[in-house]
Amino acid sequence: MSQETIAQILKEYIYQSLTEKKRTDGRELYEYRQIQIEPGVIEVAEGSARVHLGNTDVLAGIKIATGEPFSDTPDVGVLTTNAELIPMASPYFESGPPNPKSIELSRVVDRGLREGEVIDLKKLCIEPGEKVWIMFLDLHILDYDGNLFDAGALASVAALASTKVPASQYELGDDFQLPIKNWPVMTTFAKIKDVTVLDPSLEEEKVADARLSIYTDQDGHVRAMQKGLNGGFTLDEVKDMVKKSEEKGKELRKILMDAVGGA
Amino acid sequence: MSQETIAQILKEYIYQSLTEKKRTDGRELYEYRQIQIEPGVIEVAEGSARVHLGNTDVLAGIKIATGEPFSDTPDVGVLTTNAELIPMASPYFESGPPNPKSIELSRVVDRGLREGEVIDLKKLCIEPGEKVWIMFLDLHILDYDGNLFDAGALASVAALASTKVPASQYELGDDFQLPIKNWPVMTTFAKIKDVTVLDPSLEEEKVADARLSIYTDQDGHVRAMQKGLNGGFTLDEVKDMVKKSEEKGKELRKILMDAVGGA
Amino acid sequence: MSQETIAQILKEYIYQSLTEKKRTDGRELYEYRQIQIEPGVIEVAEGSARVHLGNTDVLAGIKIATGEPFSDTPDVGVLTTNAELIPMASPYFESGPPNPKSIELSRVVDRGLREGEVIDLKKLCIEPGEKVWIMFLDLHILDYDGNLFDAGALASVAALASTKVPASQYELGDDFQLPIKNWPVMTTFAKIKDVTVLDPSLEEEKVADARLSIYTDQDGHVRAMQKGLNGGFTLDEVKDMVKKSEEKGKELRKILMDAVGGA
Amino acid sequence: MGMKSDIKLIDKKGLRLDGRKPDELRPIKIEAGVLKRADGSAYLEWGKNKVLAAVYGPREAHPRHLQDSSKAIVQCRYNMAPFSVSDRKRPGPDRRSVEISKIISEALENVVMTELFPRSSIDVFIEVLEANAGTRCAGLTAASVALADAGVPMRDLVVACAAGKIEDTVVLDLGKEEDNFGQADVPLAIVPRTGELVLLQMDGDLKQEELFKAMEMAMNASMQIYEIQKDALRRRYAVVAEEEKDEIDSAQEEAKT
Amino acid sequence: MGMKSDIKLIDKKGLRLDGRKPDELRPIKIEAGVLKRADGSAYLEWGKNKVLAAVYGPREAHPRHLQDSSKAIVQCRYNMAPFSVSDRKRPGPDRRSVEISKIISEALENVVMTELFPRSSIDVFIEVLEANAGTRCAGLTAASVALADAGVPMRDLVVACAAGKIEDTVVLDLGKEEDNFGQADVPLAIVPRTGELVLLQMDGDLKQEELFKAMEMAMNASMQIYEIQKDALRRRYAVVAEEEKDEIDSAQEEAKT
Amino acid sequence: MGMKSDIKLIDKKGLRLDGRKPDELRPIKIEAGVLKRADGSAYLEWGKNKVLAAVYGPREAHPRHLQDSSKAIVQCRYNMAPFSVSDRKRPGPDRRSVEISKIISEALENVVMTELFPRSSIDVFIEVLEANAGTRCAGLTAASVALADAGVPMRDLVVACAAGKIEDTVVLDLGKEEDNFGQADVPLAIVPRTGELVLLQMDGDLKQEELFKAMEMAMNASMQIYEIQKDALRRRYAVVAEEEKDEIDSAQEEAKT
Repeated sequence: MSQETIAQILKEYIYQSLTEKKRTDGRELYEYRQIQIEPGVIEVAEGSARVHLGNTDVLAGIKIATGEPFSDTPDVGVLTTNAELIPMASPYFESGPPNPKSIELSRVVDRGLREGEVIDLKKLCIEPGEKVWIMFLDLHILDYDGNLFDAGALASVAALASTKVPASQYELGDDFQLPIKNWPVMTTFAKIKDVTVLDPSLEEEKVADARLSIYTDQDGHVRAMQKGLNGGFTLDEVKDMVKKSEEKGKELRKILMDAVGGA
Repeated sequence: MSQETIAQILKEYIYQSLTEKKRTDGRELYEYRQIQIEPGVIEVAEGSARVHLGNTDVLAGIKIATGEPFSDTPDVGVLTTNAELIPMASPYFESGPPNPKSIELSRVVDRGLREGEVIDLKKLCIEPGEKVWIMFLDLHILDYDGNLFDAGALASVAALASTKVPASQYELGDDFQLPIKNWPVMTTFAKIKDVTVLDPSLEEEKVADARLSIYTDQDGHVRAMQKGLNGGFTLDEVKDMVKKSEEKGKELRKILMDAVGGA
Repeated sequence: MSQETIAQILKEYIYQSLTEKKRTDGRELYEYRQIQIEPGVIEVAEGSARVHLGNTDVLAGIKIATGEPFSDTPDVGVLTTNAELIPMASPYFESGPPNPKSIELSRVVDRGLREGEVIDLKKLCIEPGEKVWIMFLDLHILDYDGNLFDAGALASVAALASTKVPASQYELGDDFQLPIKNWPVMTTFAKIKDVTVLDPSLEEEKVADARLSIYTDQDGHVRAMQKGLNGGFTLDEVKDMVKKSEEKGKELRKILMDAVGGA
Repeated sequence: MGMKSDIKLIDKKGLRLDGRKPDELRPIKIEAGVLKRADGSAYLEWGKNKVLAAVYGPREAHPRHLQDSSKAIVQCRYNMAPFSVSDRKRPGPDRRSVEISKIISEALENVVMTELFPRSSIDVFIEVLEANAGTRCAGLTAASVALADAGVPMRDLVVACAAGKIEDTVVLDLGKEEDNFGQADVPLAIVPRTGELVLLQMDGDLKQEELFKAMEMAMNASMQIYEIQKDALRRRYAVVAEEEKDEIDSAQEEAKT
Repeated sequence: MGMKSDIKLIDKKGLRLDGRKPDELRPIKIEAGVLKRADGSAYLEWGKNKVLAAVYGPREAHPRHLQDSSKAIVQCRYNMAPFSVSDRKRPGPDRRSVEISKIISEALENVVMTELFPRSSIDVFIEVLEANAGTRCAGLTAASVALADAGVPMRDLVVACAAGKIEDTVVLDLGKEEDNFGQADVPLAIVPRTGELVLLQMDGDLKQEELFKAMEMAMNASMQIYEIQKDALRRRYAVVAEEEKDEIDSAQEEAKT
Repeated sequence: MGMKSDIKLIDKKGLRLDGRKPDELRPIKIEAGVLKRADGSAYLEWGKNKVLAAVYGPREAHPRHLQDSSKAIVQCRYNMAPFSVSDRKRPGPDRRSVEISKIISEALENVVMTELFPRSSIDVFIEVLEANAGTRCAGLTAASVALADAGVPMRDLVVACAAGKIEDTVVLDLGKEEDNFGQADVPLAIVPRTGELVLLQMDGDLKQEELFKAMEMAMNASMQIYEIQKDALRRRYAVVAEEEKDEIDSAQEEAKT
């Protein structure tokens, strides 16, 4: 059988189950896989967190240095997000410079952190126009079993929440905890034929027609969205997912804040 | 029929016509295609010009910033020329870093601008050794129907002639028109078997044995030359083309100066 | 016959000879090919040396500039080693950025220069934390007939010993000879089945199971080592080679110092 | 989004910096068939945005390992000319353009009948010649006209438009200052016949109702843009038909003599 | 090697900064089978070093010109996570990691029965998550456990360990400060069954006897580490066997009903 | 061209900085067959320029898509060693060397009988070891000797030389200061047998008569250089013949015993 035929059979099988509201791993349509968040796993990093979302395994690490601010925002710190889909994580990931998939991941995760104002970057200015704190957030994907978006966003916020700014090392006063302002979380839905599910597994991603990722904050505001794949959504489907994302976001946020001891 | 056989037949056909002093598009041997020059087409650029040479379509844009001069020329501005053979323009152009063809194009165009002293770069010094105006000239090839050299040179000079230096934006006095010193133009000849033609079309380029590009200034001086392809020229052929380039250069220069309102 | 079969036959042939203590080019097991060292061959370079090791031909050139020291070693000069396996030297070398083979070569040569303290880098500090002499050592491999390690190390030390620091050009006093502190030399052994030979030729390298390069100084101390290839060495074999490297290193060092007029 | 400024983006009359009403589009012009070499092309001006789109294909997908034995792949390359923005952009793809190329490719794949052309590639090149907020919508809108001009079989055109929020008001089609200093931007693209969303992004800060309002506003405006697309194609077909008629005429003319 | 410092690396009692004796290893923990997607994997902590190794293959070597018609190739990619060191490391290979990848590949090739898998590649990925001196030894030691976990046929495991010289004393397994301010480092790897050295590097300044002593010290310690490797694999097989037993049980259970 | 300076490039006697007359070449030395591994090679000194050229092929063109089924391709790589110039040059091709590689490839293709070797590549490597104005002419001149040394069938050699203008005088073969501070440079290459120009560049400012005079001067000098090329090849053949004779002698010697 050709690859395409196998994919088609898999798709039919998964879809058939979904019409009976069953997922191949036994989950409800809008149920997350088991989530495990370990902040502070990398001692040498200023912040870090490892997140297991089912078998998906993501490690976020944060390094901090001082540097010049951007000329158009002279009084705010800098946060740079990068994601590496290292070949360890999947037989389909290759070594080399970031590809469209990893660039989209890092940009979407970054967009939610930025628009969701997870950190008050103004508090990371050392001397306006001259020197600010620069944070490098690196997402290292260790095991890929679907839904890197939500896992990556969780790991990123958890890592930021565990971060100590190494001020004393630069003789800029005492080290201090990175001030977390908001707790944005991302919820990702996949549409398989006409059924949408939350937190798609790799198997589900493979047969999905469309994907929608929604970043919400603790007030239920939407802070970032990204649709993917070549399928379409109706407006009503989007509205429905946005509403679900607020509710599911609350659950995720609780798990996240419990793990990092958030306010 | 193989590609080579087709090329051979096309070559024979074009050559046969040429021996009867006819070109496949009806032109004389030393006749340019229709030339259209539109300066100032890109508002956000400090200078720009779009040139149609028959169906060849080239857009030159100029951006200006301040920066450090080169250490061996501390009191002159900097002009940098780059050409992109974007895949939009031809099925044979590929994305990616500049290849030998685009590098040769940009370097030959640049050589004529530089040696032809189109601009008095000394007038673009702000503070000797410290700060000068830096001009980025980018050639964007939109549609490729042969003779990018002449089209690129025309677009470059036209764009420079339409350029306003944004001095006020840098609090360095009033904006001012870029001072054009000379009006070099390039004329390119192709040799097909033993016949030479001016302004080769793509079809003619494909079967040409040798190519010669000659930059002349308004005094008839030669400022730059570049021979291409693996065919050879006799000294007499070169002398003949150099003389023709002076005469044809005058025609081109008139069209150019009319279009940009040159002195 | 397949490539593998030919290699196997070559290996058997070479091995058979070795068991009779003969090498295909008539050398003893622990005998170097003819060594020729010409320092100062490139006038425009601050230092240079060309080394022939049999037919292996290596050119080392040194360029010197001033620059900032590394932040963790503010009072020492900088030595950077690079090796280019240019396609001129072998049908198996390709153009392009450094590959694992050339990176290993430059790093191993560099390690011995650094650990062997060939230069007293402290004497190359101009102003602590601000300005030091920066030396670029480039190994250009011209002809490849095996054992680039030893040839590269010899050429590097010879080039350094022939180097004049161009202080006057920077208005920093008189030019001065680069102060050589130690004379480390590298000796490379190859193991073919269970016989080890010194200074493997290309033919021997092709069939070798394991390689060991040992850098010794004039006191017989070991300063750097690198094992290569997938074969193994016993501890006794290593001990034996280390001892031989001291003795052979002395011979090499004499040739080197005679060639450069070393102390 | 969200840079601070003292600029008043909406005046007392409820009009925007460029005089537009909240639900008013900037002027849009489209011309199809503007390039000779490409199989299809379109030039689009949208406010001060100037965008060129070209299509090559279906042609053999290259390199080979990209080929799909069951369908064509749609490969879009969104690129900004170095002189298209205030500070010169270095040539070549940056992370932003890679992301935009990806989502535009996905949106176009929705309507192209890729199943007709196994192992092929349909290559879409979008060149932003001048950028002034909204280039991804402009580029996608132009690209689908270029696809039609190339004669690539499609289920429908794709139309793109954005809406957003400035000074707590939901408005259509953000301009440059509105994009810099506004509160949210929602670019989307629809397939008019089915109403399905094939591209959807958002960044900023929106309550759910605001988001839904913005989406509806952009979707409605898309139907206006759809008419401009179709008009451009109609004009293009008229020209082509005219040329063909001329050719037939002159052939007949010749036959007479 | 050899940066100057006032730090006393060995105290009066002959103990090192972290309290170790000269011939004492840092604590080592290995867990096999920690990743789902890879064919084999291992997680290793060695002092403060944290290393993950994964194995894919034997699979078709790619690109094709790398294929060897007589045997499999072993391709190792040693990589440091950007956050694994004091100053952030830019992603992607640097010259150091290219060299380490090369010598680890060569060492592993010694034990893998490559002749069984012509035209194939056995890909070994080593990710250094946290680095604290000795990552190449940690990575190679983890990689050979991951190979065994993947069921790749091997003649033996490879075990790596380093010894060196600090304050004129030969010591085992240098820690970070010892590496920075010490006099020599000798990382090596052996195949325990044959005792052969398959990786050997050295930098610094050693008399011959010191070098030989350091090598013997590291080789002896390797035998301890070999036990930790085997123990990790034993635990892994127990888990796998348990899982398989469960599956059989439940299958039988099902059969009954 | 055209940097300003107070240096007097021509003295009262009409002699140049290095004592040459206007139409005098710098000293040129060529040796063929200097490398073992390459199929053909040549070392050339031209004033202070030191250039090495090597040829491999005809061999299978690689990668495959470069192959031409009707003829061989000639691929030249002109490269400057990092230490060959005053300020160290970063390794790898820059824009200048890419352009020079292209025009040298085209010039050599004129004389190589490429039609004899379809699908092949003839690879020419030029390494500038020391640069002192005129390296493209030196490289091309050396390359054609290396091609002959490799036994590549050619219609003729290619010879390159430059002329230019300094202090309003047309002179042959510009030196470094003349290149920096002069008014024009015209590098060219001819095929001596036909007199055809296969490489021709110019930059600076020349009246037509000056240009023609410079070209004639360089073309005449090329004929002198042609003799030096042929002499190098003659010496090379003598050595080869000698070696072969020795082999035959010793074979006969052996046969006798």
